[in-house]
Amino acid sequence: MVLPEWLAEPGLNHFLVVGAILFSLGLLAVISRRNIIMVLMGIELILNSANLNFVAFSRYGSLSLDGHMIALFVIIIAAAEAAVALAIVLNIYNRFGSVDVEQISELKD
Amino acid sequence: MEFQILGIGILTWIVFLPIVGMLIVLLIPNENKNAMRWTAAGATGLQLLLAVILLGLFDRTALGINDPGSFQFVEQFDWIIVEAVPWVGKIEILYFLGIDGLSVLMVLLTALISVIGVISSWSIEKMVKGYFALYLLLVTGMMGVFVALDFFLFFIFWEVMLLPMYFLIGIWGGPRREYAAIKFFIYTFVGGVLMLLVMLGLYFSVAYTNGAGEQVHTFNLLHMMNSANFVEGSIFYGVDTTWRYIAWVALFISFAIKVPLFPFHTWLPDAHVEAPTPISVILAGVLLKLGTYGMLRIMYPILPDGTVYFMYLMAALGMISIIYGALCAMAQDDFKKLIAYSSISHMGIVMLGMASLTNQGTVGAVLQMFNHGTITAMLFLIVGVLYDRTHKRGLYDFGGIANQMPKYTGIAMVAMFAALGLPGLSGFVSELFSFLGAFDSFRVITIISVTGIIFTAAYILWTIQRVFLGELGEEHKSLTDLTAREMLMFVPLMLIVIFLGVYPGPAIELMNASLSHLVEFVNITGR
Amino acid sequence: MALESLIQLSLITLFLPLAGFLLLIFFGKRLPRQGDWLGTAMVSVAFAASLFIMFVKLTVPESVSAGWTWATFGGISGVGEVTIELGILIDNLSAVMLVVVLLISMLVHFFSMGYLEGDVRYSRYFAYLGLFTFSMLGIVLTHNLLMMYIFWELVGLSSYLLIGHWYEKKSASNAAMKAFIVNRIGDAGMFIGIMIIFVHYSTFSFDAIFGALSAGNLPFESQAWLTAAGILIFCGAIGKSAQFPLHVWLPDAMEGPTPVSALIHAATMVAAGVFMVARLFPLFTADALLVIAYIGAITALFAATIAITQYDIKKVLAWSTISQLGYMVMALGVGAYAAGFMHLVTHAAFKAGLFLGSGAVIYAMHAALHKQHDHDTDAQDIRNMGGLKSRMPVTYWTFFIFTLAISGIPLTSGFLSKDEILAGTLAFSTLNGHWVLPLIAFTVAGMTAFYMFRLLILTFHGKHARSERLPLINEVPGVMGIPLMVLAALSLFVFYSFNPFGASSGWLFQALERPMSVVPEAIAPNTWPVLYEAISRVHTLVMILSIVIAVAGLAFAWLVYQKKIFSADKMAAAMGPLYRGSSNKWYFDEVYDAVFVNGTLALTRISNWFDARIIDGIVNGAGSVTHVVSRISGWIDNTFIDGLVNFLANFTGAIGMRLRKIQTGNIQTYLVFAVFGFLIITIVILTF
Amino acid sequence: MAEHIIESIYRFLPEIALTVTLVAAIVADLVLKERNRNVSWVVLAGLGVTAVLVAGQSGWNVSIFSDMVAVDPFAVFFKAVLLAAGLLIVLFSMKSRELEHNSTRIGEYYMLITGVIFGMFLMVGATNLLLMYLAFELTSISSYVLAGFTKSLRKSAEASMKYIIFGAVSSGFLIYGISLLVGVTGAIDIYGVRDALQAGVEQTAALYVAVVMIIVGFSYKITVVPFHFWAPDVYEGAPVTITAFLATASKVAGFAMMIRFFRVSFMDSGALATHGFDGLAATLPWSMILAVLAAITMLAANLMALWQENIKRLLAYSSIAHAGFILMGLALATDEGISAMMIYLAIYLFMNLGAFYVVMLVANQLGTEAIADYQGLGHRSPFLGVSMAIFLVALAGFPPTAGFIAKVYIFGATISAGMIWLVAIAGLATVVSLFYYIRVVRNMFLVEPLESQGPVTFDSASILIMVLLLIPVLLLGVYFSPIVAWAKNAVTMFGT
Repeated sequence: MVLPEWLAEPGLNHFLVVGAILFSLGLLAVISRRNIIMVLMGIELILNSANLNFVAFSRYGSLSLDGHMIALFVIIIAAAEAAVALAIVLNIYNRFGSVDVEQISELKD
Repeated sequence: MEFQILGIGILTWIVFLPIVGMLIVLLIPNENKNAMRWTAAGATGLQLLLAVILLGLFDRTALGINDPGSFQFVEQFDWIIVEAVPWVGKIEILYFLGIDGLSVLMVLLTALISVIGVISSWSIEKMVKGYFALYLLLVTGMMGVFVALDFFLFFIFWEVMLLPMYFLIGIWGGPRREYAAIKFFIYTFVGGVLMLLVMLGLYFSVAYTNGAGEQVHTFNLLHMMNSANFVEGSIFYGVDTTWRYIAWVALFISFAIKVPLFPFHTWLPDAHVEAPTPISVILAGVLLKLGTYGMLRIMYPILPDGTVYFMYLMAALGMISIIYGALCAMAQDDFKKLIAYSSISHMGIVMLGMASLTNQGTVGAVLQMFNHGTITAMLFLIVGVLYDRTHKRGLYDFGGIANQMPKYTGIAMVAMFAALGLPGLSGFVSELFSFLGAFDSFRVITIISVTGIIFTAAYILWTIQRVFLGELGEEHKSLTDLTAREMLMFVPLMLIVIFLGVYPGPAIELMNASLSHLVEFVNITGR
Repeated sequence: MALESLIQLSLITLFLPLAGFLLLIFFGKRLPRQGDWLGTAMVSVAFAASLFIMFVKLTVPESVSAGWTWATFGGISGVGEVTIELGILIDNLSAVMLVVVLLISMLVHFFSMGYLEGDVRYSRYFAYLGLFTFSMLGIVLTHNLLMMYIFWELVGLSSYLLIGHWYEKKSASNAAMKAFIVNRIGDAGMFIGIMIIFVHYSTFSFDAIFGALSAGNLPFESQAWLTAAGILIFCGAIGKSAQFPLHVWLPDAMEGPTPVSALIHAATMVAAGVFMVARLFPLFTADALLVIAYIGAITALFAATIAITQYDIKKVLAWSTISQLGYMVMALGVGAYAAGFMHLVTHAAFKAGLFLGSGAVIYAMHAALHKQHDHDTDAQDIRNMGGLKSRMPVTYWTFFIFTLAISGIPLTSGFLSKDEILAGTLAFSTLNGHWVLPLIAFTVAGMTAFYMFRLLILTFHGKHARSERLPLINEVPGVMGIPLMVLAALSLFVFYSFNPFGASSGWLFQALERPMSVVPEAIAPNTWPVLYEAISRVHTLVMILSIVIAVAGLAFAWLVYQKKIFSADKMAAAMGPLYRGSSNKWYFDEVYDAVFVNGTLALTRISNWFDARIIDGIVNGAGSVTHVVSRISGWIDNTFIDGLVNFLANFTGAIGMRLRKIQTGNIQTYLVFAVFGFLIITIVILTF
Repeated sequence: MAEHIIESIYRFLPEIALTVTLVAAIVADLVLKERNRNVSWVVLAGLGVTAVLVAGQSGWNVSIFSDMVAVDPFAVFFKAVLLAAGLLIVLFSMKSRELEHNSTRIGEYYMLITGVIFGMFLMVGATNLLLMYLAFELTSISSYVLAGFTKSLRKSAEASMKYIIFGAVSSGFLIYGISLLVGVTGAIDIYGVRDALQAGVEQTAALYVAVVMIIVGFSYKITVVPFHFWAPDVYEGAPVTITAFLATASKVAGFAMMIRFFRVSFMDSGALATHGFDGLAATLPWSMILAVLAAITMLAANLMALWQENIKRLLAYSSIAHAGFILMGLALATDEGISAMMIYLAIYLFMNLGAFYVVMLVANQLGTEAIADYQGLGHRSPFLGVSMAIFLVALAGFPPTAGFIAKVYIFGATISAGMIWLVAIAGLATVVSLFYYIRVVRNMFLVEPLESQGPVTFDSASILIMVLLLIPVLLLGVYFSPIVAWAKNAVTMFGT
């Protein structure tokens, strides 16, 4: 089969666009989802959109393997963050008996 | 002119003696109230003694103002020195004290009023330690402002006064003390911020070349007065530029708030009414003078162009303050409030006099600063005496006091008529010269202002009639005349008021040289 | 002897009364007899000295003066020096005035010993008399404007203190206040005048100013300013000498003790205005003098019209004083310098006498009423008197002489001076027109004679109002009687001129020759020779006229009140509105109260309101709008109420309140805001 | 290569010392009994050693681990400041009642604190974009846990939750921005970025987005409006000691990193302008962005602080406002401004810690954080009242306290850089700030205590710590040349 011209030869911009979309989706999730777990998922999306950029840049851009390396680190960080976050969520659940962001708003002006 | 005690200059002593007193007070155990009172009295008393010595050694012919050579009792040390780095020039802040004809009388006034304030604070029983500690801190602040010749130092002393005053009004004041205190605080703080900005602006605009040939930015007021020191391209460089006018206005407002000049005056009545007597005395006796002093010391010589450009504005505000203050005073039925408004009116005369940029006017103005200090201090003490005995301040609460308290009435009469500007008492002399000088520069404004003396007469005489004349009310049959302590506060002031009224020559001689020089300097560089 | 020693002597005369004042104020209570003798002695010695000074001075033509530096300005390099001096000037004018003041003062001191015996503040009273004498002498002796102004105010003070002597009475303290404030208005004008002079000449001394003027150096190079300065300075005189329109305080001043009225409000202080005009005569332009003349004329006339209908014995005298002062001022205005000043002197004598006499009467009435335990009857109302002649012969006969004198009957001092004034006015109008002036002058002369005799007759002649009271009334003691006799003697012509029909030949007239005007020809008044020539033309005519008119007035009073041929009441009724107006002093007080006093009060209220509401409530709009907000938070009410603080607190507070709303506590809202922040920045960057 | 490693390790000693301390803390927690005391002593000792080592680094200006970390005066200055903060926080913690309730887990508390400090050390030194991000995350993640340390409390739990979500998103922004930056410049350390910018960049739009996203990332750390929302809630919910730590140390570190990033890569190279690419590139207005953000921060934070009823919240807003004042210095893009920031940060550390310390003591004694409960405190415990008054007055910027000096220099720098409008706003903000600071003072002194409220007293140790804090606040107010001189010289960074 024949691919449309703009898809024929995938290049840096394609990846960047995908990354941007991922980022936006992640942000959207963080802002809109009421379940904290979902919010954390959104955060993962955001971080990985960055990873995608790094990898793309080192594939097409001037970066050598640095991009991949950075991506690895970021994934580790994301994992650590997720771990801590889940612990905290657990604690939240014990205190509030819910993981609904809306309800956890006792600290305010 | 040099004078040192234990190798420390006399001005440093004068400024920091109260701080020493404060520390001692803080060490005295709480129950030992008299010890604190005596400490405060001692500290301020010594201060007064030194001030008198200062007066004795003072050289009347020295010019001062913008001429480092002819300042007296100068103490100049490097305070903050930061050597230059590639991106910032050398930083220099001086510990620079000195007096000239402009400040010498103010120093004396401050010392005198401080002592008298302590004497009249004797009756204060609430939190004595805190009271005297703050009081002494306040005194240091005031004294410092009058002798500082480095803008940074000046500003520090200026702001140091603020908090003690806030607490002294806020804790020891009358029923609405909180409101009065915060109002005073906010007004003055706004002024302070304005001054700070101008100060920094000047700092970056002024740089002199020191011995080592390097360009040094400095807060030294005397360098700021030399237009040659303004760095080309800096914001306050040049003459009659917009920035310089803005700076002038900002400075003017920050000082006018302290004076207080219409329309920045509304904090004054409240502060006066609520403050305890000694603090009212300090407030009226010294604090208000800081405003006009600051103008003469800083605004006039550093921004002469602005001064000349805005002289009519100053005169007009002075005129309004005179008439308006007198009218408001007439409408009061609270004794203290009446005096507060009369202060506004009298400080208006100062403003008018100094706006004229003439010898007589300026001398009259500074003399009026001193006289208003003594006279109004007396007036507030007079109210205080009555308030201590009856806990009433309303003008209609009294009557016929004259028969009951003859000594008190006699002194009150002297003070009142001095405030009214009766010849033979000091008030007249300074008003006379302020008006004479002003008339030289502003015909109409002065003529309108002169009508103020009629209103003044009216409200003073009304007060006398309501309080002292007429039939004595039954409830006042038991009033006792002045005690020895109270006489002690009044007599010195009264003597000064009468002496300067009969023979102002010496006082005028003290400041004549400096002020003539200032006027000439402003007129030459400003036009 | 050397004239310079006169200076020392005059200083002594100046400071003796002051010493008296100080001693009495501090030790008065502890001295025997509360120290009245001390004050009196001081003044008597001073009087002796003053006599000496006068006699020495009159023998020599030139005047002597001395000055002492009071303050110095400038005088540093590049700045000129200005020196301000206080000093003494003794010429014939001041020498004569000196004697007049001290003489009356001394007599009043003696009289007061009797009159105020047992008063609550006896020693205080004598102290104040001393203060007054000192201040008055200051005005007389000064050689410069500043010192004159200083003492000008000081006499105001002592007058204030003495009028308010019985300050328990509201009316007394009110009168005192009124006097001071009304005077202050005049003084303000005077002060402005002085400023004009000083600012231009940088000196206060008369000689220096006159010198500069005669050299053609006008204030601000303009004749208008000169005239203005003259008139403004004259404002001081309008106040002090109770000239129209500032005359209102003098009648009220009668609240003071009668001897005080005699000294201050008849003989000396009120004459200070006249003295000042005489002192500054050279710098008045023709226009200024004309204004002065008219002010004097108006005052003289309407005061006389009021005097006619008064019933309070002191009020009648007060109004007649105003009228006579108007006379003097008018005389100076038309240039009859010597005449005007001479009238001051003679008037001082007989008007002081009249007041002391009335004082004696009131004293006697009081005593009688006291015996009757009658506290309602007004001891000063002449309707309660009559027939006192038999009981108080000394008082009557002296009073009679004074009345003759003031009415200008020949052989009295009054005739001499008044006749000269009339001649002066008439001569003036022959030269410059203005026929109104002599017309008024003659009318007033007639009216004076009428109302003075009305007073005399109603008080001393006829039957006493309450026959049982008459026997209780007794002649006053000698200490009060003698001063009356002395003054009576001084109201005779011989002391002023040996020719009973011509003052001009008398020593006083000679001594007071008119000084040369120093203003430029164009605006100068007509010179003395010219005026004198005109006077001598009309003199005889005037003399006859004046006698006729005086006698006419006298006779008319006699017919109305003694013989009762015409009924006073009928005439009053016939006059209708005129009568009411006159007896109500043409409603001046009412009008002033309505316009000025209430006006000022309203103004004060307005400005006070302005202060509280506008200035102190800048943008109260913001205040009220966010008032709700300040309710929500309790603290703001008791911390910031109004003013700039209020504005700041409420306004910023309100914003703060709104802003807090976004701190909802919901993390996702936060993130939304953050993301928006990010987007806005990015968009801005990418578009600009 | 080898000796480079050796040398690097030698240069890296302070950080190593910290790691050792961290481990020691864990061990001590396991073996020692009566933990709270002893563990804290161990940590204190460790920090002390680190301090000595840091002192030894003064004057160095090198880059180690092949341009990963710079050891230069700038870094040393901030390390010193951070250590001061760390030491004080540990001292606080020893006095804190809150923590005693969780004394079983106190070991991990100190461990985490040490960890955070370690992360901050990296932040101030890092020159490699990746390392920057790692350090950033290291501090953040440990802080999340610390914020929720008293996990039994609802507010504490909520605080940590909000903190981690907001923090994670912001770090997402940061890393995404970094990814773009890396992409457009092809460099992974700030020097490379600088060279690339000077050489010129084609995709300016991408560059702009990258810079803005990085700014967002930093802004969260230093609480710049509108990226500050987490701060008030977290500060209120977290234990006082941690709040103090976050409000001071982590802000200082954040600023340090931000300064280095902009100073090295953007500032002294008139970078984008030089090679005259299209107009956009010539005017990357990052300093204007920062100026505007600073202005907004100052105004908004001060206004919102007006109404606070909880003292910790109040101080939270005040610290946000101060971030605004400090940010002015960077917006000027002058070294003078940066030195002013450093002076401000050093002084701010002491006065803010002081205020928080008083809050902690009050919470210990009276168990309250409500401003209303402060009424009459000045009468009940003059020492405490006066100290608090001094700290607040310093925060408001009154002479003769150090706070005034801080303001003088930041205002001064702004004026000399000609940004009058900014300094005018700063002045206005200062006036507004007075209202809420003075309100606390008023409550303490102008309001009499109730009869029921007796005097409040403290043990000498607490007082000693207070004095420790008062001395710099007052002393630097009247004699500040040392700090100024130090700050001015410490602007030198490696590679500039």
